Amino acid sequence: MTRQLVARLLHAIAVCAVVATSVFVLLQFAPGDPFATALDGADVPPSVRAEGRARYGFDLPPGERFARWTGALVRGELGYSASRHRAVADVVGDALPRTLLLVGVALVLGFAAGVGIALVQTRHHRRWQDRLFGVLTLGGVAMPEFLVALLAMTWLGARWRLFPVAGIGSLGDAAAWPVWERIVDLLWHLALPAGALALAVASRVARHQRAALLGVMREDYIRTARAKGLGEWNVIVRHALPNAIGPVIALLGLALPSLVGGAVLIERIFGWPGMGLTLFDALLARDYPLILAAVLLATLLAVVARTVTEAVAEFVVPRRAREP
Amino acid sequence: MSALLEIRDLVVEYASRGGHTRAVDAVSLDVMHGETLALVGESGSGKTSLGRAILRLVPAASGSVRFDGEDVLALGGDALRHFRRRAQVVFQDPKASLDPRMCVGDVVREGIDIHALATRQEANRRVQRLLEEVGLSAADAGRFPHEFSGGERQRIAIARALAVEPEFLVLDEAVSALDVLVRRQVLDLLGALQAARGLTYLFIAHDLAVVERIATRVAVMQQGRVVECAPTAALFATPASGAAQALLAAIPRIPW
Amino acid sequence: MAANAWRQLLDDRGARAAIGVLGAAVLAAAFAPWIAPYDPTLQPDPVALRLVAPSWQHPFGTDPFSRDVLSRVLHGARVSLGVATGAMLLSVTLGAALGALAAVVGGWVDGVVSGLVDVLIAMPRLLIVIALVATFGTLSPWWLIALIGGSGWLTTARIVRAEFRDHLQREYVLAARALGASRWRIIWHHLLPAVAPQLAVAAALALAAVIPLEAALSFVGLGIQPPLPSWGNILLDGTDYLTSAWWLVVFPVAAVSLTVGSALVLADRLRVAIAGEEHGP
Amino acid sequence: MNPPLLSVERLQIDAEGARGAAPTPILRGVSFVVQPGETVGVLGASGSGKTSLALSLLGLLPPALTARGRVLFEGHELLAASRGARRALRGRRLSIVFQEPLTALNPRMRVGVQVAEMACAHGERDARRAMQGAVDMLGRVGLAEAEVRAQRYPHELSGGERQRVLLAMALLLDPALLIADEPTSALDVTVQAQVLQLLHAQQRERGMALLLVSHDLGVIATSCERTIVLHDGLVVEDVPTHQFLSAPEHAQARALVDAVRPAVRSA
Repeated sequence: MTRQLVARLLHAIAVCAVVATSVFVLLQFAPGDPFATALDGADVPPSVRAEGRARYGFDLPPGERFARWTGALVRGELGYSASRHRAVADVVGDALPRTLLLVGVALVLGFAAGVGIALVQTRHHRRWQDRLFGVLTLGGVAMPEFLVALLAMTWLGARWRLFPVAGIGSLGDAAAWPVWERIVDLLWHLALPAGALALAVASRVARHQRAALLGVMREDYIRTARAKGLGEWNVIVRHALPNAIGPVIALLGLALPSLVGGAVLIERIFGWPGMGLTLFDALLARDYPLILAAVLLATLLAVVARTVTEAVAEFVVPRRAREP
Repeated sequence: MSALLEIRDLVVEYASRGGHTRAVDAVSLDVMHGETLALVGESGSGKTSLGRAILRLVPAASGSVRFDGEDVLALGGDALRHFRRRAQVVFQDPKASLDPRMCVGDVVREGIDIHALATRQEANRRVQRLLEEVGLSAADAGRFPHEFSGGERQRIAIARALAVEPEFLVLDEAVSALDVLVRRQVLDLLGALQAARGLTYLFIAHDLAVVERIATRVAVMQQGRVVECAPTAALFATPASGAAQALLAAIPRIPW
Repeated sequence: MAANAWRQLLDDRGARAAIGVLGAAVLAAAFAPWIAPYDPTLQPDPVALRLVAPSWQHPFGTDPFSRDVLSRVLHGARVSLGVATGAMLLSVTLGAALGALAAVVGGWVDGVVSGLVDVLIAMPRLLIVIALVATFGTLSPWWLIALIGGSGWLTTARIVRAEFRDHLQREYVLAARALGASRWRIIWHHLLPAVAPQLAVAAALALAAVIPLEAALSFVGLGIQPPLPSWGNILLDGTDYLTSAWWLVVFPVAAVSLTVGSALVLADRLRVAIAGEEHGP
Repeated sequence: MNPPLLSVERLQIDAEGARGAAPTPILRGVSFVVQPGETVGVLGASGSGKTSLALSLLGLLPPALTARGRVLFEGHELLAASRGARRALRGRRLSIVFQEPLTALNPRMRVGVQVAEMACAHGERDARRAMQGAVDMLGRVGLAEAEVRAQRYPHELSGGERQRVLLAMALLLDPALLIADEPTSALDVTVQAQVLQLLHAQQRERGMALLLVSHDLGVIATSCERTIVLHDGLVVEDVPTHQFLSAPEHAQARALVDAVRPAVRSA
């Protein structure tokens, strides 16, 4: 168990190292730097730009900058964001929890709903319930998250005004509100972005879970369970689900990177001030330390989440028989 | 009678969690020209691994295998290809051992093509002759394996092995998956082929009852080792090892 | 028996519908210049014909620049599906080659390929592509194909490697080896035909992954650049008019969803057909 | 004579044809009876429909197969009974042991729990008592250290032990009829004999009827009072076993006997 844990940790570190290095190297080839774009206007004298470059180390050779940057990274320093005029760590510290909230809520809701749908579909295999959910979940996977988000924003938000279309909180002096009102306000703003993301998760989970369940339902031990006189729901929930859920959890781990990608777009669409929005702003401003930090953290998030799901899958799924 | 195949201290190991598992543990055996040596043991006793190691289908860890005096384990390139012509195999599951995407004619012809044994037309004629020899019809060449019954598929697998005109056949549980009646027919076919072509068989089985009628000698394997090797009648009359006794006792005694 | 999988696929109503939709999309893309009622970049009257709702003249309405949306969606199919198909072919070919190499050669080659897959698959693809495009500035469609395709070979490589390894263990491959067949012969005559249906599944899945990727990139302004239309940038034009001009969102969304959904259905049904063949008589 | 325990009348099983094709018959009108406490062997080659026969008695046929005819068991018409009624009989009055003990057990559930579940499915509310009953039963079918083994997962047991677990499960509620579908075919030959002996010991002890389905003439001939030979979806022989062995009537039955006779005589 410890050996596996160490292996996973090493793997996560390897992923992050590869990502960090490649992003850094690629940025070296990129045209322009913050001082070409961030300090806009022709009236900024070249000497000011040069001074800025010197202050932030942009005049150093790439190798040394990389060494400095990784050194700082190892010490936990992410650098200074020129576009936000704040430490990168602070910017990230604000944004990351919001992204975690968005992705976490979507993941939990989506997973629970997906498994539930799949159970109903399995119980009523080939009947109308199965077909109905089959069509719905197909729609859910066929429509990319950001398209769902756009449609939801158009109708639920802009047309019918049921939910706010942007931001994380209502205007006003939020600090003065009672706690529960702030929470309700947050959830109200969370509804559309998290809902759009959860829909995508639920559809994917439901389709995979249904396929896995139906596969397991053909196994001999399901026949044994039925031969005991167990009811069909009992057979499905007690015997089929534990054998079918492991692969789905593992698969969810594999799908997480794309979920993070979807979350980035959704944040942009709904103006949810998380890591995705931060990344887009940073890209526009060519704010390298922030870009690096955002990409690295998003990757880290995906890797951590994947490691966790794999561990969970391993836990849920005790050793299977290995005999020939 | 001289030995066609001499196995000395052969060891086959598989990597497993935390080290190696010895599937075959220092086995020494001779297979004589023209005989049928039965190799019998429970599942996991290493008999299949032994059969595959002889044919170089799995690597041997140590020991030696001599085929007609040649060191099989050292063969490479053309010499190995030539050895493959002379020693062939028929597997247990005729469904798994035939490529489902190839028609029967192509299956049987593959060996002829690989070793360039005949021109295209001659090869077709040979395939037809082979199919007839194993009790199928020449017209079956265009059909696919799934259109045949288990026994017929096993006949196809035998025809494929015979196509390269081998001297030695490893029959790896070749009749175990077949029903009693079909098994009997395939065994009869194997006997006839042996007589007609002077073949030598290594007949692998998990059940003593199957080998009684066709084996010259029987070797009993247990946990990777050969624990007993004796002429068939002697082994059935006076089994020396515990493994052989247990296998004999397991043959159902039908109250005729 | 492989023929069975294809036949079973064509027997399936869902699969036929999916093939029909994809075929129609490809035809529409191929013949867009002849089908489309207008020039997709023509701006006849940016004042009078701005944001006209769907009508007989403009079945999908017009956009903020008075361009005909139907014509843009049709021409967009050319670009979107072209990029998607190119990227799909690239990623499937690359994945099949690397997966096969890893399985057949084994040893350190397998270690390198599997390790690479393990590391890369943990990365958010969209994010990396966005970051790359953003740093390099906008890319030509060819570079987009290279970038999207080059980042998508992982799944195919995994599938092909696993299938090859499985089939290498099977008795029919052992029998071929016992006959003296060379590696190449086994790969060409036995393994590739065996994994062909799986490759088709991988291709359909790759297509389903790549279409939204291109749409997403264009939607955030980093993919196909105007005035060249793509499904993603038609959406982008529509985001500012969500409440007033629904047709700018609905038609490109429908186009993306229908093609992606069809590709997914196709992959699904193909998988069922393969499974049925493995379990069947 | 008492009414038979099980009476199968003109049982037909059809496999659904692919896309509008005519259904393929698997059983074409099979009739036989089983008396209380009797041991009956059903002998057939693979593909003769013997497993479908066994499954249809419990109402466990896969959806692609449909059964017609009458199956009377202790006064119930099984094919016409409601799902609930059939479920109440399954395991309690009518049990089955399957061929492949590894796949027939849930790999992620301790074997003791799997046995105890049989009691729970039929009204036992006290989980502790159900578990105790399961452990007792495992001991009675000869599983050494039953208390400990009950906590194991299936893959931690040997093939013979797993088959004993399945047997314990099937016998737990003292059924009137046990159907054994190739109970020994997946086992090593030396273990086969032990499991067969156990099966018969339990049968005698309980006065239970046994329907032993097998392709192996040896298995049936050594243990059954009566032998039914299935061929091509029909019963071609239904006679006492000694009569079947000495004077098989149907050509197929004769061929089966001839195929094994010489080998066994010299053994």
